[in-house]
Amino acid sequence: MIEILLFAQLQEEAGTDNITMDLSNVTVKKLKEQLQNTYGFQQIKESMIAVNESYALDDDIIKAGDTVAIIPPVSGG
Amino acid sequence: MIEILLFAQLQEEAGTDNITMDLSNVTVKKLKEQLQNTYGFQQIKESMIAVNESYALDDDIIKAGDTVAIIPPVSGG
Amino acid sequence: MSGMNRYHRQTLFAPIGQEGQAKLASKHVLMVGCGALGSSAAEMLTRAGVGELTLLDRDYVELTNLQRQHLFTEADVENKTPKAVAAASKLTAINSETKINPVVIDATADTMVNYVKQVDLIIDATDNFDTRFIINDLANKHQVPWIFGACVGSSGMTFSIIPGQTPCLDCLLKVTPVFGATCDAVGVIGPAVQMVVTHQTTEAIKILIEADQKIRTQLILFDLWHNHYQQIDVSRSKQENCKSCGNTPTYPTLSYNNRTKSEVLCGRETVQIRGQQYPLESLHTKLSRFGEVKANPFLVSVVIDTKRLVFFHDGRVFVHGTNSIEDAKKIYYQVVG
Amino acid sequence: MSGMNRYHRQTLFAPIGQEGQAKLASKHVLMVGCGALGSSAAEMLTRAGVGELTLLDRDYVELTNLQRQHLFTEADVENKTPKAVAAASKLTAINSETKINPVVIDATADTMVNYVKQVDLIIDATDNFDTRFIINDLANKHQVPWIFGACVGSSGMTFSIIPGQTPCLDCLLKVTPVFGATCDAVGVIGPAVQMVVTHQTTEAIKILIEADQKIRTQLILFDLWHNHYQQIDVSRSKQENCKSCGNTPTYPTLSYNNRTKSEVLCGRETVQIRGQQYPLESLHTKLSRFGEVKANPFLVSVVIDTKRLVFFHDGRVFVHGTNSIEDAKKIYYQVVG
Repeated sequence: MIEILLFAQLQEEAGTDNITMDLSNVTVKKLKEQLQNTYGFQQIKESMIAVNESYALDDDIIKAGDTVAIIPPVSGG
Repeated sequence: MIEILLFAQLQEEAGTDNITMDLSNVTVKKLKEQLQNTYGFQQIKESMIAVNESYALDDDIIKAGDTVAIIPPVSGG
Repeated sequence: MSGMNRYHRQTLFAPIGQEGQAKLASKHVLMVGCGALGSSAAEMLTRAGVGELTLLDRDYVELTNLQRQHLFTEADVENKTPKAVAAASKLTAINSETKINPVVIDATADTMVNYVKQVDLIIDATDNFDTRFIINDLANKHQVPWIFGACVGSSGMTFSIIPGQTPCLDCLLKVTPVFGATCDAVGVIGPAVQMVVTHQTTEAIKILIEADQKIRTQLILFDLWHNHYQQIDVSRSKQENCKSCGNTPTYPTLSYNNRTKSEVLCGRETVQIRGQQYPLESLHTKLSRFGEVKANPFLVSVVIDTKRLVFFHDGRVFVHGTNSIEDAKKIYYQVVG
Repeated sequence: MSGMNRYHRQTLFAPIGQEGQAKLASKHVLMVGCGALGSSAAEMLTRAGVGELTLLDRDYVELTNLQRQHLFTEADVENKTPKAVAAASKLTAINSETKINPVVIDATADTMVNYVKQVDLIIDATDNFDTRFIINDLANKHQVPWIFGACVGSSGMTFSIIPGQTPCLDCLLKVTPVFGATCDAVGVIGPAVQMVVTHQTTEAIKILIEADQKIRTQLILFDLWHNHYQQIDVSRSKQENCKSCGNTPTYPTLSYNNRTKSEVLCGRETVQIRGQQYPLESLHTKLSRFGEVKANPFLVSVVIDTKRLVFFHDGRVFVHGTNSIEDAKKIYYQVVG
């Protein structure tokens, strides 16, 4: 299981602030694609990804038990 | 190893905000006594203890790798 | 974008919406203390559109407050304006729709009880544990939620206490008397205040709009200077036999004998406070932060500025150099927290 | 306690002390934007005793600002006072020792560069990524630290960018143009603003007093409503070939061709903005939050209140219904962030 935390506008699009997915050993890229397909997020490509509070790159592997934060660009101030 | 985070006035008394102690399987009570002896904290008895972000009781066992927060009563407002 | 109301950006936030905004406008909050935490929390709740705010504070604005106490200005220092009054005038200029009731008063069990019965929420913005334990007993007795908050240095903590659900302050701290660190002893930075207030007002909004599922159940503990932030699950601390929130509560601070009582000793320029019984040895160390301490087996004394405080075994304290109970209590709580 | 200075509680905090306080008094901070983040950060730094603050903002106070923008009052809304000017008058009343320079201006590469060269720190309090990328290039070029901050809804993030040490905004976001969520689209609550400001001002104080060991190296990401707080290690994002902070920087936003340029189209009550090239499809979805969208293969248009915005493939945008570049840019950034 992977816990996925959504922030800002992604919460509205998904209707929740967190998603649990029954996955393991997927790349960040693959997870993004899967989320995109399931939830139709508009800005997943522009979002930063953090796995266990560490900045992640597209080829990084996400393991079961990891917590993933999807961080869309937020502009308000 | 146990990581111990100190807050507020305890930092001044210890001269640091965190201590690493080479311990494992000690009770909360024992750890308090040891800190009291080493650092002469004035308010360790009145302090709340949290182990891995969970409120701890005197008889709880602290294991190697745990993070312990020592939380003295703070009054300012 | 004409015709938009002042809360547009807040109602656009889906979890609040128009419905939440209407609830905010129908609610009444009691702010106990209007210093650092209180002035900022009052500003945020007023901007957010809470219907009514009652501000209790016995103090007036001083120069050393300006470093961290929002709303107040140099003119308030010059005029020695009471904090509740100074805050009210600023808040009314910010939002004339929020009803502000400034009350210049010492917050005791007697002076607070009628307010507690009228409000939907109490925010702890006081600077001492005596008052916090009274709030705790009143809140549990009258089933009003309250939000504990405190800070010193760059650290702070906050926790929302919901009667019948969460542990209460007695459950958490267990020991009394509590000798808390004060800003007068170890200092404080403005961001530590704002960090507590930010969490208190977020939880206040959730409680007031009845977003019960979202109310944070953990205690927040942080240190901004040393970059620590903990969300502590304190559910285990709840005690069935708690004197304040347990099965057969006695509300200890509300009984006459346990109250902190003060009286002016006529003709002596001295106020006597009957407070908690602190061990004299621990007082000795604490007081040494404030000035030269003298001690004998019966008492400990310290001179702070123009006043001399003498602590006795039985909890009595003489504050020499003033006939004002307010002044005496203020310096007393600066020392004992 | 007479004779104590106004910063007493801050100098009592050991990591600052008298020495840190003297450093604060000798420093100059540039605040880019004086809305929600800017007004609060300016208040906190002024109360803390920073020597000089320059506030850049092109906007004036409106009713919908009051819900979250500190310092401003209903009178400022009535008078349509420029935000930088309204803030300056409040700040001077709070602390006459801090020098406040209000500048009512559109923050561009041209208008910012001379300020950037004079200051010790830049605080990002803007509401759009165009300006943030300019700040990033200017800060890297002139080796001035800056503190990124942004929020919408109950979420926000902040990160301190130290040239030569940390990743920069280009490293973090990699893609341009960035189409950020704005408070005008999804709303915002006051505490989310204060949470960002609290972290920005804490780090500002550390940077200004040169407490280098204590500067937070992680990006803070939070959601106050849903109770999330993350401290993200972003060191891996740093890129040697970064166009702004890499080995051979080109500072893309500072080159003439890449700048956002605006001009009034005479006699048409229209302003033309040459901005980033957003894909028309994604614009369609975004714009639908604000009003009815019309589209054809060449353009997408939306009517917002009294203005009509028309976006073209090549990045040109017509804002019909105004001759004011300021008004046009304001609504443009409300939409694209």
